[in-house]
Amino acid sequence: MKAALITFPGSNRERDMRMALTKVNNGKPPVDVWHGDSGLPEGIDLIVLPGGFSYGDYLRCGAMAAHSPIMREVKKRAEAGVRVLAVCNGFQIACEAGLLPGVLISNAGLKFICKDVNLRVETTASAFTKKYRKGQTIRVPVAHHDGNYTADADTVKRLEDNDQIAFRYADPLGTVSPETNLNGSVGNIAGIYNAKKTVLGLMPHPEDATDPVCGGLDGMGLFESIAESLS
Amino acid sequence: MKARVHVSLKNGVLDPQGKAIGQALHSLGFSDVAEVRQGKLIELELSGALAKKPKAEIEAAVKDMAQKLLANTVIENYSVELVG
Amino acid sequence: MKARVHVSLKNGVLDPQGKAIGQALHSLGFSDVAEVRQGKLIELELSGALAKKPKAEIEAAVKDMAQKLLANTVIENYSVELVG
Amino acid sequence: MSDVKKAVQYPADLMGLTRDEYDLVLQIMGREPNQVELGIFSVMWSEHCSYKSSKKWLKTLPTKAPWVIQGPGENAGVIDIGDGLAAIFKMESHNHPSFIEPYQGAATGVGGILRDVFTMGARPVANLNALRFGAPDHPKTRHLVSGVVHGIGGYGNCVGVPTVGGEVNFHPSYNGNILVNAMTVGLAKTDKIFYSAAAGLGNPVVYVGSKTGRDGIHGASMASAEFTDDSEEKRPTVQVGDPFTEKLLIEACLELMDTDTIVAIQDMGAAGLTSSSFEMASKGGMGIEIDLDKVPARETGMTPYEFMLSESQERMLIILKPGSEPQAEAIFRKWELDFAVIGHLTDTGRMVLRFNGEQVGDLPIDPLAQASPEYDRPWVKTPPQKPLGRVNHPLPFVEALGKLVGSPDMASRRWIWEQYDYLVRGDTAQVPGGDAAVVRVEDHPKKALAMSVDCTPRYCFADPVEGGKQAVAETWRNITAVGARPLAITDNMNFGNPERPEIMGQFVGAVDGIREACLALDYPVVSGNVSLYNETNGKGILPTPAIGGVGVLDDVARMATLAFKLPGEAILLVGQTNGHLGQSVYLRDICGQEAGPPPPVDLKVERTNGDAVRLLITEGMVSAAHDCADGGLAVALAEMAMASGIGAAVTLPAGDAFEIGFGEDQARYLVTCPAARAEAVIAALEAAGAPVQKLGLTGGDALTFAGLGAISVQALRSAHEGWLPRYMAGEL
Ligand SMILES: Nc1ncnc2c1ncn2[C@@H]1O[C@H](COP(=O)(O)OP(=O)(O)O)[C@@H](O)[C@H]1O
Ligand SMILES: [Mg+2]
Repeated sequence: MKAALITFPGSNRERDMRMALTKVNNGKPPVDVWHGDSGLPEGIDLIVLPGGFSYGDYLRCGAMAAHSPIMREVKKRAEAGVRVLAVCNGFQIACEAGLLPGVLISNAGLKFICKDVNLRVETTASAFTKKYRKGQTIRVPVAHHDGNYTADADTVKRLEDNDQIAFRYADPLGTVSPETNLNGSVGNIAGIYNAKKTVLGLMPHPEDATDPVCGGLDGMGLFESIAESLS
Repeated sequence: MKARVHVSLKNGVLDPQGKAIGQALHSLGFSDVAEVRQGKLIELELSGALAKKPKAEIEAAVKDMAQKLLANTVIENYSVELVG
Repeated sequence: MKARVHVSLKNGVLDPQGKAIGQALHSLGFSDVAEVRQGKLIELELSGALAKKPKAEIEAAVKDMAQKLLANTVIENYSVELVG
Repeated sequence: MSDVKKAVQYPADLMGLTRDEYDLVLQIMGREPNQVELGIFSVMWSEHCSYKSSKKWLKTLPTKAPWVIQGPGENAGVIDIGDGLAAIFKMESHNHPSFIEPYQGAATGVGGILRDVFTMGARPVANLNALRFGAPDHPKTRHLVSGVVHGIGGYGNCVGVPTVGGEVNFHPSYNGNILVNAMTVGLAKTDKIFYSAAAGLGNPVVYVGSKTGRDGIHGASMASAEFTDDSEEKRPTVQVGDPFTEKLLIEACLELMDTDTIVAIQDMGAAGLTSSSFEMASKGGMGIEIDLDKVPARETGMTPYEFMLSESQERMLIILKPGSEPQAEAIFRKWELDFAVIGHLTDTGRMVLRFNGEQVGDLPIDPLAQASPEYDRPWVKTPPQKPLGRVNHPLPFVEALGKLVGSPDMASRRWIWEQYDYLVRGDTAQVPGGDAAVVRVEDHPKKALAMSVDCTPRYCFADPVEGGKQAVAETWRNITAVGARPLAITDNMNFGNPERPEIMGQFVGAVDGIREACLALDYPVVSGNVSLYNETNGKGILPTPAIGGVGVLDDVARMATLAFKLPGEAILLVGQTNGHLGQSVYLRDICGQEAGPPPPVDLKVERTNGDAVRLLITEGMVSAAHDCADGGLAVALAEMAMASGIGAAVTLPAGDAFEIGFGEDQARYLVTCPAARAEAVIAALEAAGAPVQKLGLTGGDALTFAGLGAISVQALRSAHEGWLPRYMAGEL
């Protein structure tokens, strides 16, 4: 696996992501790429947009970062089929850049939420989740203020019909209900794919659940899936 | 009856959002943008007894809302406009 | 030359902020507020060559800024107004 | 002097200086100061910058230990944590601004303390906060809680530093003066620590960060006519924080620190450019010349006075090695920050200010800095409290417990800390809700930092000396309870008006107690902050010397947590229980009395018991550990049960159940271990000289006190978790 990790001004979970990627890649860290760069190294097979507060989350989360010079190249590579993992602020950037449909608005409770949540794995037919079981619940943390996934009814239907929903907020037994809706997201959606399932965007932080001492290991499945798919 | 409350930062108060938007516009090639300030525009749909009152009274009520909740008068100004 | 860009949520898009403001106004006793929507008002101070162009061209440039950055047209509308 | 005095025409506005202080200004200057110069004296000699009321007493605090690299006097304290690594930390108050504008006040408080820490070369790795609000039913309290918590989260979350711990109290004495104390802990290499003493004749003085605006200038009365055309609009003294710029500033400064270009560096905190430039020059015995036109300005038409006194946020001052300007500038440009060479160092020992080609100020540095007033304010010793008389117990034991865990001061703070990103950077090993926060030392295979902030103001009010001791001891105990070695503290002394002898007496007493505890526990003070005049209409706050402790856990895999781990384990109580009800939360919240002396702190016993518990944790002998603090033994048991969902059946030690269950005797811990190992653990504790008794066993879904009744863990949890969210929702 040859991963590129993009840093925007205000990214702050690139370190967590680097640790997780390094762990599943035989100790080999991802290539760090600065938002102002206009190119990506050759042979990259995974692009990661990490969490944080790019441009302070000012105006709209992810809006300014979506126009960074590097994003043109990211879109080009994504079209060519290179995998993109977009987490939290990365997910917001991916939506603003049009890599994924919909948009993330303020949590329904208008508060930042940092806590462990249960996610139901909606599909394992992807390079990102094949090591999980379909319907399995995993426990990983969230840390966001604007994770309320919003899209029009047609878009949501398309996502559902095409098996593009990656994760939903659930209870520990995998039941998805209004009570387990963390932030007001339509259909409890926590993460989605693009149509080809080469781009995954999600609000929770699997990278913060890859260590037995800090956060547990439930996020490992995602990184192991990626590593296996790309090796 | 609708009321619009425009809330803006007082002069001289740092506007980090505006500053960042300005920089982003520059890097998109809009170099002739000198300064950007971001404010809020809150639109209230009024109903019931209030909506039927004379304009001056409605305006007073909306100003009261702005003063008490919509604006943070330590750092923000507000203005009220009635529409329709 | 100043331009104002008003960015508001499209009809039918949920506005958690507006909803919370509405609830807070009710609990302050302002019961005749039916609906609240919160939008942004971005004020741009224009300078240089752009500021000297004909109004129509300035307006087009500001619309371009709104389209590219200031609004997310998936959920937001915008309108542009030139002042002074 | 008296001749001078007679001839003096005092300006109408002394900008907060007394007439005596103004006389001293005249003596130092040898002439009348101009407006800029007077402004500089005024801020440099303000209580905030000069510590004039507190200096005399702060000097008595112990500040040395073999592991202390830098004690008080720099931007933050530095301790050696082994393996070539240092922990750098400090706590600071932002009380007054937070009362006026809770969001921005708290946010900029976090921003300020972060800069104090990264200016020394540390990567900030943890934030904590100590908050005090007025009575829950005071009309302002809810709004202040909401704003302060949002502000702390808004800033800390954005800059990407985890907020991992804190404490919150409610008390009517804070109705008009809330306390917002923020602490930052950072990590650095011991050979890469940066100081603020300027050096090198001719070296460039560089300004970086955000532009300067007219934020927070306090001379409003004198110069406000010039501040704005719009005289209607009074310029706010509140500063707005820009955490995004701070994040860029952290990264840019740390990047610059990796090069070999910095001579000295200092953040611009209170009194902005004035205090930063003065302090740097004064510490290095240098002079400094500044061209104020070169200072990046956010607004047009700013005056020298405004440039010197502005408290705009997110700015730093750096002395560079000559010739390294281009390299440094490239780094700050990359991070889209301002960079400007605004002056150079001289050997005149004077600060010379120029503006538009004219000299607008010329002051001697050392006399100004060193002659800053020091007061020996009159003080009276706080009289001892009358012994506590007979106490009536209005509620049955378990009912009282249920009520206590859901009372404002004891209820869970989850509603607060879930709004803080306590995980970012991926090293948080113990999240909020435990005794101390634990954050792994990055890239180290085993080591972690343990941190806790504590103070029990009601004890400090009743007896400042015991209260001061207790605050220090409680951080030490909390750090010990996770298995770490406590190493040093930072203090944040929040008091009322020092010109009142009884308030000054509280201060003197608290310092005394802190000193004793630091000495007895080998736990020096390495940094701190004083906030006085927390007073409205002659009513001061409870004396609140908040203490932030830092310790090291040598092997994070051996960290202890407070949750019961399994049913059927033995529960042991370490330490002597006398049933001291004076000043307890039980007495206040259940019996409606704030009375009696606070529990005495025996520092020798503290050390014996703590060292014994830590050893057991380190050896893997115990499965859970928790200190007994507010609420006493019964509440501590309830907290262990609630954290795990496992109940327990216990028999309280002999004596009056209420006194034994809710008394707040110090130096106590609860530990659990597999039942079969209980005898060995007891033997080990006894051998170490720590009293111990077995209380019972974990298990079931209720907490049962033999002969007193039972309460389900579920009921405890709903009371404990319910109060704050319901209060904030306006339901209470
Ligand atoms: N303002 C706050 N921010 C973050 N965490 C907090 C805050 N207040 C309390 N906490 C956390 O809640 C827990 C309980 O706090 P406290 O009752 O003060 O603990 P203790 O009695 O052990 O000192 C601790 O883990 C503490 O860090
Ligand atoms: Mg504790």
